[in-house]
Amino acid sequence: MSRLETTFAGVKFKNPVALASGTCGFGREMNEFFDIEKLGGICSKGLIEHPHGGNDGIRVWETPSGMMNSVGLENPGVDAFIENDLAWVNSKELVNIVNLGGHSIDDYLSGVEKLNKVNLDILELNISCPNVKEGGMNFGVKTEAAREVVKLIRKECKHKLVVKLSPNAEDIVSLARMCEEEGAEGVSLTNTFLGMAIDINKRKPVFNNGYAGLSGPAIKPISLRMVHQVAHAVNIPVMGLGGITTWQDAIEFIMAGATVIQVGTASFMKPDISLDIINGMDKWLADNGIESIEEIRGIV
Amino acid sequence: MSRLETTFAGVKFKNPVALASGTCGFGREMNEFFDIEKLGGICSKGLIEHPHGGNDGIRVWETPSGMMNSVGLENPGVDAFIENDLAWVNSKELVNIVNLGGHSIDDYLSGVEKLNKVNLDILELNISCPNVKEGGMNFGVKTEAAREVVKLIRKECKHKLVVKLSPNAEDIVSLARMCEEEGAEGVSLTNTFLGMAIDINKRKPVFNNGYAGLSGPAIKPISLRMVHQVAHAVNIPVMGLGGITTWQDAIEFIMAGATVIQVGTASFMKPDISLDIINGMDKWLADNGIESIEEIRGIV
Amino acid sequence: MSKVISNERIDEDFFLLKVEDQKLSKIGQFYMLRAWDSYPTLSRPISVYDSDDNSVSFLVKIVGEGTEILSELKKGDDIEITGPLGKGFPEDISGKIALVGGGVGIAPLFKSAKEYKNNPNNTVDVYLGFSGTPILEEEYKKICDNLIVNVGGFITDDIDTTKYDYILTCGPEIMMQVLYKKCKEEKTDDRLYVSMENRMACGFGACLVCTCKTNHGNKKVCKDGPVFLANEVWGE
Amino acid sequence: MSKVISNERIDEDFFLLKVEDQKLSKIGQFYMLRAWDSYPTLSRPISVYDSDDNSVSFLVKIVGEGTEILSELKKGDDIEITGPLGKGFPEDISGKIALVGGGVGIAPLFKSAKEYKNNPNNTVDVYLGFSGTPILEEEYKKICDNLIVNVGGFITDDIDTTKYDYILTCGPEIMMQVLYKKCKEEKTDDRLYVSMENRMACGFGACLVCTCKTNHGNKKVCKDGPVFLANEVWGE
Ligand SMILES: Cc1cc2nc3c(=O)[nH]c(=O)nc-3n(C[C@H](O)[C@H](O)[C@H](O)COP(=O)(O)OP(=O)(O)OC[C@H]3O[C@@H](n4cnc5c(N)ncnc54)[C@H](O)[C@@H]3O)c2cc1C
Ligand SMILES: Cc1cc2nc3c(=O)[nH]c(=O)nc-3n(C[C@H](O)[C@H](O)[C@H](O)COP(=O)(O)OP(=O)(O)OC[C@H]3O[C@@H](n4cnc5c(N)ncnc54)[C@H](O)[C@@H]3O)c2cc1C
Ligand SMILES: Cc1cc2nc3c(=O)[nH]c(=O)nc-3n(C[C@H](O)[C@H](O)[C@H](O)COP(=O)(O)O)c2cc1C
Ligand SMILES: Cc1cc2nc3c(=O)[nH]c(=O)nc-3n(C[C@H](O)[C@H](O)[C@H](O)COP(=O)(O)O)c2cc1C
Ligand code: FES
Ligand code: FES
Repeated sequence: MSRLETTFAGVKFKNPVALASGTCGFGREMNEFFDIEKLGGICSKGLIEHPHGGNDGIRVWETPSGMMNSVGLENPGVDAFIENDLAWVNSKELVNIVNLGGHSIDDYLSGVEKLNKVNLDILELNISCPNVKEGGMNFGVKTEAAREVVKLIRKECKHKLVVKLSPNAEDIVSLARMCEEEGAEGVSLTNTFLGMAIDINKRKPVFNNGYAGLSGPAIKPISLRMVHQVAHAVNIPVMGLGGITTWQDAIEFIMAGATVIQVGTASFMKPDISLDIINGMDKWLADNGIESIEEIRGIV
Repeated sequence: MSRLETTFAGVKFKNPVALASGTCGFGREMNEFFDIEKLGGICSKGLIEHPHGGNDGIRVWETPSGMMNSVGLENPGVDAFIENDLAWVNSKELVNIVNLGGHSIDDYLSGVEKLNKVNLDILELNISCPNVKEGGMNFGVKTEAAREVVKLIRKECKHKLVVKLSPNAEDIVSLARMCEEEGAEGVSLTNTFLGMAIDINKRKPVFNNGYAGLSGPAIKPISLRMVHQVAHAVNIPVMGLGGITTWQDAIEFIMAGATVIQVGTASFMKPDISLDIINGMDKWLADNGIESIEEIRGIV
Repeated sequence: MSKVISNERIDEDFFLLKVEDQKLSKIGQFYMLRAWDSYPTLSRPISVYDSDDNSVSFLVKIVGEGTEILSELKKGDDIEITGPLGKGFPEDISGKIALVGGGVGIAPLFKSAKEYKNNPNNTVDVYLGFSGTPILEEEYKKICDNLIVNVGGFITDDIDTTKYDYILTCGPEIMMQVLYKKCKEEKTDDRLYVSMENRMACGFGACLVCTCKTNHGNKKVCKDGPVFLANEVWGE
Repeated sequence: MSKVISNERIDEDFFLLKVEDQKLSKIGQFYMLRAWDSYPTLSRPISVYDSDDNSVSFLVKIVGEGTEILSELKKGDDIEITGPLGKGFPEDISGKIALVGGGVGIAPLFKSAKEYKNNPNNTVDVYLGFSGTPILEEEYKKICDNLIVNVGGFITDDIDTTKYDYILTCGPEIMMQVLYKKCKEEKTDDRLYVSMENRMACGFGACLVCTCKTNHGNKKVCKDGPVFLANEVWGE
């Protein structure tokens, strides 16, 4: 399968397919369905420094060709992750991407500090969590507010740093450029789109939080456009995601400029759909006489 | 049907359902399928001052629960519209909303000048057209750039003015506030989302323009969220649209704060789907003992 | 991909779907069902109604888009069934067992009753509550010691919880909570197991959308449940 | 909503779908077909293959999601058919008429040939080109004076365009353009009519996504076409 091999910020991926944060736990459950070593990489559920119970009320709502989630970063905390799961993931032959969130700069900093002491391949910084101090506005919406976080984390973090961008950002291209300027090794996009659903009989939002994050095939055209914009604006590599469901989708993201793609919601359709994507890409490359996936990266 | 009656910026709608610009021509074709006087209103295809042939290449692409279009404001020009269609629409008992676009401030101004001389109920100003002079960046992306257009048009335009907002705006709430400040009688949202599709075999974007506008059920959760945000931030009335397909969707938009809703892509599923929406809303109000649609507007 | 063996319409609302499957499921477990490509997005969690060496059956109520598609499946059609999933009812119990179901919540009780009856020392009473026309009465009668059916009222009124060593329930949350209250009053809440329902995405513990608060912290209904001790969920 | 009368599979790729319908269609018109609720988003444009007082038939090639769903319809199933739509082949023509079809583009030629043959003064020759196994040869033979079939080659090689007063074509754009070039050479391009294909959303002239440039300006394939004079589309 060497034609699928690729390198992202110096990290070798046996193939450019990773599972997206929050959709595959820490990999163990997925591994019951298929050998996760067949994957290029895996992103952990978003961690916060301390354990967090997540949101109350309904957490998932199906939408046309998509779903909204309001998990609210439920997670066992960085310590528990290090204690219970990290060694297991590291023992697997795939790129171990750890996704870190936070509700405040302190959250991020203490998370990074702890993760600095352990081995992992890439730290994916999720700057789309609502900033409790600033009234719930995401860190990742305004470029200059985000710069503060990225600058600090970049300084502290001894791992390769990929910043995960929110499609709700005011200007995702300037956000990506900022990440490059601040020395991030890469960016990943998109996170979920802020959406809403209303229960008309209860006359209330479906989600306690009012809004929730939209993912799945519905958003693919927009995510693909953003990946294309960003990949053509920065020189650091891009992980592309958002609605990828088929190997054709994956090829589109690569052609748009992504080096690695992530599969999220689609795994809920079929736990091992990422293997179908890997196999489909490989066959297409072979059928088209393309020797390395890198040949088609960004050609559109 | 009086429980569906509503008033938008002083204009009476027999029901809060209008057809969205660009999805119903100037009403004639629709009228072959059903009596358009059953509608609350109709928005014309986006006009530009002078005739325009629109974009080359593929203009429509189906996506999961949506579609992308790249019509590129093909239109016969304001004069031809006034000569051939305006009287016919005005002769119909429904709110006549004329949608005006432009590639430059001059386009907008001369369009408004011509429309000032005729009768119509509401002028819907589409500020999402690419601004040719500014390298294709939409007028509607940055609040301060948009202010310039809205201010000028508001001064010139003798009709009620509704500004149609783009979901690709950096900050749709500040954009809507600006419209209120500048004296617009209302806002409508959302226009289409900028999306992309790639033909992997041709290794080219599907659309000659690269990107195109995504509409349909896929975007509904995001459009609904934006309508909710905007309706709670301004005191002028809001027309809500984006993926509305069922009467339940329409009620959601009303509860989120829309006074009038528009049906776009859904009409391609069934030309008279707007009548199903009107009837469904009316029945639901009756079944729930709600005497006027205005009782539930903005209650979420 | 599995094949549909049969799909029998019971009445306007319910159908029994039998699918080829060799996997062994435990009582109270469920599968994620999917008989479509990418739309609708999510698969549907459905309990095991019955199973044998070569098949698994589901009792399904039509409530929306997904169950509607499932209801139209015909013999030989393809269906994706992911499972069995979750932690079901306790297995090695013996004594007097009551199974209390409401509406389509009766589904997981069928195979459960059969299995409990495999132990000759057990007595198994089944209580079924329906708001509309009752279904499958004959079938349930055959596999238990006593069948009590309530139509239009509260099945929870019909049970003396003190008579049982184990009480297992599945149905609308409101029904299960009434039963819990009754057990509290009759001091039998320690022996009540509830099968919880929650919206799911993955169904196998990877996404955390199905969380249920318990007094041992957050639990995943799909992985740690759907069956919990009632006291764990509703107790102080 | 209409009902499916029958759905006959011709081979792996093609099927003939017959639907209840009382509307009168003109030759070369099409319908927008939809046998699903809101997914996929768009309806599918399909030409009238044949029709009578109570039905309309479609010859369809399976190419993707929509035609796949249509292929699975069974007698009695519901289908939404919007139409007839568009401006078809010229109706009141007489003389020597050639109908040239390629692939599934043969569909609109069937009813057209039949109708032209209703005028006893007409001679109607049908040319069909297939890349794979030919279909419906017997059927087409019955309704025309001469049937010429080409498999694997270029059907355009088989026609002497100077023999005809009218030449009507439907098929892959490349085939139609080759035919146009030939007509130009043989100075018969003034009598060539082409049925254009384009992606559609509304199908009835309201959305402008199906525009085709002609030398009379932009035309809507769905409303002003699908049939145009070849010179209008490709002429200078
Ligand atoms: C562990 C478990 C076991 C179940 N066992 C059965 C069973 O044996 N028989 C049966 O008929 N039903 C069962 N259900 C309920 C069944 O999953 C829902 O009725 C079904 O998902 C509805 O799908 P739909 O597309 O028809 O409805 P829609 O309302 O269109 O579904 C929209 C979305 O909401 C979800 N949803 C809707 N209702 C429920 C619900 N009550 N519980 C969970 N998710 C829901 C759907 O899964 C889907 O994601 C069970 C649910 C769970 C959690
Ligand atoms: C006026 C007209 C008449 C036609 N008559 C026939 C006929 O009689 N029999 C027949 O088999 N086919 C006919 N076609 C082609 C037919 O519409 C497409 O094959 C069909 O829409 C493909 O749908 P799908 O979902 O199977 O494919 P997909 O590729 O999944 O479709 C995706 C989208 O692209 C559109 N699309 C894909 N291919 C075409 C195409 N070739 N032309 C237009 N839109 C396309 C679909 O409508 C849909 O919106 C006709 C097309 C037109 C414009
Ligand atoms: C249930 C769920 C939980 C998620 N949790 C996280 C998370 O903890 N951290 C994060 O960065 N992204 C999270 N995401 C976002 C996904 O990683 C991904 O960016 C998004 O879903 C878009 O991709 P998709 O359409 O392929 O799912 C979550 C998504 C879902 C559906
Ligand atoms: C084919 C097509 C053409 C459109 N043309 C216009 C236009 O000319 N002016 C405009 O303001 N919006 C135009 N729109 C946007 C729609 O009016 C509407 O804002 C958008 O499609 C979202 O609504 P929907 O999801 O209900 O379609 C067009 C949309 C489509 C699909
Ligand atoms: S449904 Fe994903 S964890 Fe339970
Ligand atoms: S498809 Fe809408 S105008 Fe032709």
